[in-house]
Amino acid sequence: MKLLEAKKLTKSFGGLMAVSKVNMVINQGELVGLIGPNGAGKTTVFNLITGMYAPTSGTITLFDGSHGKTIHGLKPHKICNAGIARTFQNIRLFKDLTVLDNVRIAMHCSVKYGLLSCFLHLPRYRRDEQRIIDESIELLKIFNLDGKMDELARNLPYGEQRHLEIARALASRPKLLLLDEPAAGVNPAETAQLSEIIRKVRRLFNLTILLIEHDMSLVMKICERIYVLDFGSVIASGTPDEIKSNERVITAYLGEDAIDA
Amino acid sequence: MDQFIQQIINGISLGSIYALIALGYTMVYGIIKLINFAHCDVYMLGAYIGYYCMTFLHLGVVPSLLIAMILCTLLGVLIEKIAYKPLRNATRIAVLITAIGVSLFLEYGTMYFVSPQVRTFPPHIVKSMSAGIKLGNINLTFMQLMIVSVTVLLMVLLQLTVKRTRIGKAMRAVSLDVDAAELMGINVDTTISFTFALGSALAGAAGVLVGLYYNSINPLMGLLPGLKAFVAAVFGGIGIIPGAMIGGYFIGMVETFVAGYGYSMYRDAVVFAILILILIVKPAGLLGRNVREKV
Amino acid sequence: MVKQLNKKALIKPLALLVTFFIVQLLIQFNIINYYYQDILATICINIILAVSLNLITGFTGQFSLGHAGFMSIGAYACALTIQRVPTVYGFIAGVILGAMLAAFAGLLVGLPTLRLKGDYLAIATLGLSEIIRVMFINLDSITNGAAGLYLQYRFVNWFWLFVLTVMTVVLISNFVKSSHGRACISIREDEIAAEAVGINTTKYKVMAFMIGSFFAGVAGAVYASYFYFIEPNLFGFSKSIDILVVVVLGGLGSLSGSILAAAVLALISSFLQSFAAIRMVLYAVLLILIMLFRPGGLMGSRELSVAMLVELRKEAIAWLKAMPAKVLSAVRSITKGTGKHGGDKSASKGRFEG
Amino acid sequence: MLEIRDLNVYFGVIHALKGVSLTVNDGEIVTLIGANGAGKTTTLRTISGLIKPKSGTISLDGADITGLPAKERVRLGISHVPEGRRVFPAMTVLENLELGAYLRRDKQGIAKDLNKVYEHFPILYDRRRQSAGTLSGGEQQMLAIGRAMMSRPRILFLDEPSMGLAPLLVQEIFNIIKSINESGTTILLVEQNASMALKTADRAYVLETGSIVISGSGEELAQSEDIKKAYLGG
Amino acid sequence: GSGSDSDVIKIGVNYELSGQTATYGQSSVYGIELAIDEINEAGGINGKKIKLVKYDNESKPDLALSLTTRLMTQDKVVAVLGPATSGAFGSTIPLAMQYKIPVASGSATADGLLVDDNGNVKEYAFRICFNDSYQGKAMANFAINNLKKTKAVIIKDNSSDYGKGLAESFKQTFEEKGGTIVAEEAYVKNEVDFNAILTGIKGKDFDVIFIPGYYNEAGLIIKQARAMDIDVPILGADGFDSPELVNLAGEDALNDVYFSNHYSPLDESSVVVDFIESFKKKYNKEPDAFSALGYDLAYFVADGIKRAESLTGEAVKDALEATKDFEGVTGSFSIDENHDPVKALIIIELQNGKQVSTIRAGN
Ligand SMILES: Nc1ncnc2c1ncn2[C@@H]1O[C@H](COP(=O)(O)OP(=O)(O)OP(=O)(O)O)[C@@H](O)[C@H]1O
Ligand SMILES: Nc1ncnc2c1ncn2[C@@H]1O[C@H](COP(=O)(O)OP(=O)(O)OP(=O)(O)O)[C@@H](O)[C@H]1O
Ligand SMILES: [Mg+2]
Ligand SMILES: [Mg+2]
Repeated sequence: MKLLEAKKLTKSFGGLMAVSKVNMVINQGELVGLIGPNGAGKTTVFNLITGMYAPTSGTITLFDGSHGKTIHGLKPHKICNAGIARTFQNIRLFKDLTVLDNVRIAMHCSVKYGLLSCFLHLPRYRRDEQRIIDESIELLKIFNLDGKMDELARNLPYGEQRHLEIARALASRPKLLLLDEPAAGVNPAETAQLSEIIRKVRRLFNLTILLIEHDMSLVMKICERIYVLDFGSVIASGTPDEIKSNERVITAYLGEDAIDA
Repeated sequence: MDQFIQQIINGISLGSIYALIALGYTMVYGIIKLINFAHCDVYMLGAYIGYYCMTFLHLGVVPSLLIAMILCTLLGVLIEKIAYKPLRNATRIAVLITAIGVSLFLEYGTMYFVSPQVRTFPPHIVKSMSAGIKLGNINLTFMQLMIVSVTVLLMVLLQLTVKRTRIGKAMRAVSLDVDAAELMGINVDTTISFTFALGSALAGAAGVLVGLYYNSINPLMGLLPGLKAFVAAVFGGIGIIPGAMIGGYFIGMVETFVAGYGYSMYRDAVVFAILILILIVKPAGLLGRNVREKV
Repeated sequence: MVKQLNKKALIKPLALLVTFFIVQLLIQFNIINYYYQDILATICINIILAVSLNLITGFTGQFSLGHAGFMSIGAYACALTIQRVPTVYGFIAGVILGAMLAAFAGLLVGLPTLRLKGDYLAIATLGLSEIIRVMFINLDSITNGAAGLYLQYRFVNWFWLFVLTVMTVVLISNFVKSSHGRACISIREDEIAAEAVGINTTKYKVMAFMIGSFFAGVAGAVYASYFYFIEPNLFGFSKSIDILVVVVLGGLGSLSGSILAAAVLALISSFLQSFAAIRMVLYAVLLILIMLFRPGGLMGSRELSVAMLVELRKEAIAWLKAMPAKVLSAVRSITKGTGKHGGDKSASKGRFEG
Repeated sequence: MLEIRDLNVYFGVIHALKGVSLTVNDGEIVTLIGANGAGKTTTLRTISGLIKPKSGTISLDGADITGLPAKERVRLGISHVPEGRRVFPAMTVLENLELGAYLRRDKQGIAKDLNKVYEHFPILYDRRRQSAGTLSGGEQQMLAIGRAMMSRPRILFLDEPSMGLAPLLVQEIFNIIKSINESGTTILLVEQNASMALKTADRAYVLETGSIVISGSGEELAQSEDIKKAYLGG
Repeated sequence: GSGSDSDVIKIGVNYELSGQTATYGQSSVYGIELAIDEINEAGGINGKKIKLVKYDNESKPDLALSLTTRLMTQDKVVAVLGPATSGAFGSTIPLAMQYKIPVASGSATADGLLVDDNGNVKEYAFRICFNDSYQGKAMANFAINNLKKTKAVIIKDNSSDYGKGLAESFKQTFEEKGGTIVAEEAYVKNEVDFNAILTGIKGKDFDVIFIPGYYNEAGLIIKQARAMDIDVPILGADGFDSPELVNLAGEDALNDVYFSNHYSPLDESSVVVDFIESFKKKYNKEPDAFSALGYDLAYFVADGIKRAESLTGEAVKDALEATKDFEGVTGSFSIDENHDPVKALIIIELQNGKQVSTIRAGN
């Protein structure tokens, strides 16, 4: 069952075709990898899907069952509320807020009370806030961050910041999660831990995941399907094994001796 | 027609004054992202220094101008060292409040010493400066010519400094990333001081010229043109040197035409209304590029 | 458990009530004499202004230089209402009307201008408040132009000051502690990330502007009724700056900071009256010194709490002990020109900013 | 060449470096590995003068440089590719590279080095007029390294140069590091990719919560079981 | 309250010493302090010296109000002088009524300032300057009757009630008498460039300019107008009265300039001559209208205190109300039932920067 489909997705910056005519399908429940050389346009694809950029041409459709809704060109918050959440290649936490607040903010769309309750702190406000706190803590537990609830995000070690960013993305209860290089700058031991976590949240939240990553040990281990971009176009797609042995991918991206990982 | 041409001349000379002050705002803003409220007070002090040179030391216009520029340069650097430098790591708005403090200090310090009364320059100097050309109904004074040419000249020089010279490159690097600039071997403190020195020298020159042109100075004389110049700088795209000039001329022109064609009571309102409309279309100012941060 | 909660919830209202009656008593016995009452009124009005601007600038991170403009709408609406209905009901109607009109102006301002950022927004708000001011000058038949409006009666007393100030603080504080408030805060922290986690940044910016303007309108209304006289030039650029100074001095994002700063500034100002000739110079020096030594404002972005007071005591003692060294090093850094104050210079910078 | 003795660094109450000592000899590649938050970046930033240590000494060629500001250290031949790349976003690629040579005056030498950088990273040549802020993550990383090369340093600090780079380029980067080293530049390398780093380096130090726990030659450490477990992912 | 127990009499001084209108406040205070020094040197009032309690209201009406409270309730003054501007002065009048202590201004000229909505005089408020309509009317009459001009341009100070008030009354009288207002332009305080406005009106058909405003800007307007060859007569009011006017405009420009004033330095009466002399001696400069009015204001109040039966606000008020034929620098006057001074107005003519004649004018 399709969850997201991009058709002829194109984005150019001035003369530069960062993404050109990309067709891509992500099915419900899949874990798909998106790889490619630096500057290939991976992050730009994410930015197009999440509404950070409007595509130059092409469409993006998000499916809810059989019902499809085009989402390209919508504002990012609308897309988030439609069920797509992301992390950033350069971590973008609310650095000066606490870990708990980072997650609570992302729970915003599930809030049920209105302005009146908020100004007067009516019982409804109290109930809902309590729920938000409880749910946030639950979420943080998954990432072992519940002990650091009141830390400022900036004071977390780098790896935990990556984790917190994923937790924050999950707080908006997405159907589709986009992860942009979650293992960058994380050492191999922690990368292994990360792949565990990705698997776990996928199971727990019934998630579909699209993942950008240069660390092949992670990509090849957990992705079910992989798209490879080069110069803005899809040059290959298929299972990890197919990709590993694809000549074009090897010359453009992997290199001869990187596959042993 | 005559009237129209005259109004253009009026607009250009008024605009030059805004531009001259705006250049200083934009320089300092460009490097440390600070709206240096004290800038318009350095301008005011420049005017007073010029005044005292001419009135009590009986110096001519040029030496007075030079002295004012030198003293203002020192003052600008001093202000930076005392009031802004310790706040390098503080939020921008904290520095802004400090700048307001410095501005109040200069205004009221000056007022305490020289009283709030207006001062005028010695009549013989004023007279010699207000000579001009008359073409039919159109008036053009040497002062106006001088202010316009000084403004354009300084703009070009500044732009060249920033774009072409080593120190200019250093200024831009510092403005983007202090640490990285230091790693390139750039002396960050010197670079910032240099920027303040440059901006303040400009303010000093502007103070003397404008003071002479209108022949009226007082301790609060910086407020009004300071505000307008600041608006001009933002309008052109703050931090961009040609932007400051275009902004200055724009505001000067709009003011002149609104006032000149019978709406002087609504002048400021019209200026701001146009400004807002333009900002809505070009949110980063006329020359500013509205780059959405890449994520 | 439930009982405990209730007890806790009761402490604040009780404290407020007690404060109210103590001050009322002090006024009755003329210990808080008329002059102090005037200062009290100034403080209360400044608190309302600062707290409401803090919502816009401190919490939502939108740099506004036009708060006085919204204040003036409240002031004029209230004054004109009172002139027509010179009773306390007229006053109440004036406050409500003023606040609503100001909020409406906030909406009008917000919608088109909020896509501007930082200093561009500041200029736009400054411009709008100037436009409002020029309108008041030129709408001669209604506003009496530059000559301003005089009121004969004063309806604001300690009761109203207290009620309106507390109302403002409580409502805004409740707001920022809610999910909507957190949405505003997230915009301040990182607008792109806020959008990405599903927050309609435009909506919340406009909301912050409207709420902030609403209370600025309240402050204006109270001002008009307390001080008998308003004129357009009262609400110019420098008034907006004055309000901003209170907010930053108290600490961006700290409501108790705004309250504290409003009080401190009023007291300083009244104390300095004994030095009429150089008071503004002294005021300026104080402002600079406070910012140099507490660049985050008096309270940073924290709120006052009992725990904090204890901490503050400790901090104060440590600070006092460290004071001589600090002054020395500050002096040295100024004279010698080493830019560093120990530690990491880029402490406020992101890890991966490229 | 570079000698660090007993360095202690604090961030407020956090004791980030607890008596770190290390040496880098002329012509060597030395690597510093360790878990996230161990203090690797802090060590580099302290040596290049961006952070003031509480105590300890740093000396270059036997001369004490502990109190010197960062810009002076650049003059002495230290160059630092900072974590997070820190390119100047609103400047073009070319301007960034030129700034790398800020202290140099030899026009020809600069031009030659510029060509060398473009040879190593052809994509930078293609993007030379693009503003650095809009480069992709990997492109920025290349630019940061290129910029550091432009100062023709005697000793180069690299903070996680392989981060965010495509696998092909990771290999390439390490080759480039080697070739820079072979052309006479001493290198101090911080890496998460410990296996590659240990392969490339002559000597290595392992940092754990602010202290050096192990040191030895690159090969030695690559064989060590403890290291394998902790840093090589198995 | 009163300060009768001690051997000093306290008078409050509540002026604009900083902020936008600091010039007016400071000038006024110069005059006040000179007068009080003289009075004290001459032995004070009934053997008691006068002590001034001076505060700066920063040109802010709210601060002016709270300082008045402070002066009246804490410092226990018998009267408060100032503020200089109508707005700030007006905001302190309710307090005067409340605490029954008189306030008096030398320069708050707004019409209707001293009467309430029902037309009753506010008993505790006084002023010794003309109100705006008096001067505006006088100048309009002068333009039509003496100069025979019928087409006027008004360039008014739009940031002060003074400019607005004068402009309004001038316009009304001028039009009533058959003149037309060709254009009404505006500027704000501290502006220096009037070329646009002047170029704009230059193309119009008019024969006189009225500038309701202060010398700071008026001087520059005159200068710039003359430089543009606009040589119609220029009229103004007492805001023109300052030695700075000639410096700002330049002698050559000050031709055919007429303004209404309280007194003329040409006046040879000893009060005026002595005042100018001692002012120059003390401050090393020439006085302007604000200083002269401040000087008179201090004497006026001191005179009231002297005649008062006791040192209470109420008694001082009664004495001030009863002022008759007070001889001041700014003319001799009595206080009328609306607490306005009844005094003659003169119109001064400037040619080549010099005062060449004075014309007595009534309405
Ligand atoms: N806002 C922009 N303006 C101009 N060019 C851009 C912009 N955003 C991206 N680009 C260019 O588009 C290309 C694709 O960038 P993108 O960030 O998508 O690469 P990527 O595949 O994520 O690479 P990496 O793995 O290095 O992060 C790059 O060459 C980049 O320079
Ligand atoms: N500016 C700072 N303020 C406070 N603490 C800091 C600061 N910079 C670093 N730290 C702390 O110092 C410790 C060492 O950080 P450092 O960045 O040097 O680690 P690292 O080894 O480079 O880690 P990584 O692999 O994540 O880059 C960490 O605990 C970090 O949280
Ligand atoms: Mg990317
Ligand atoms: Mg690091």
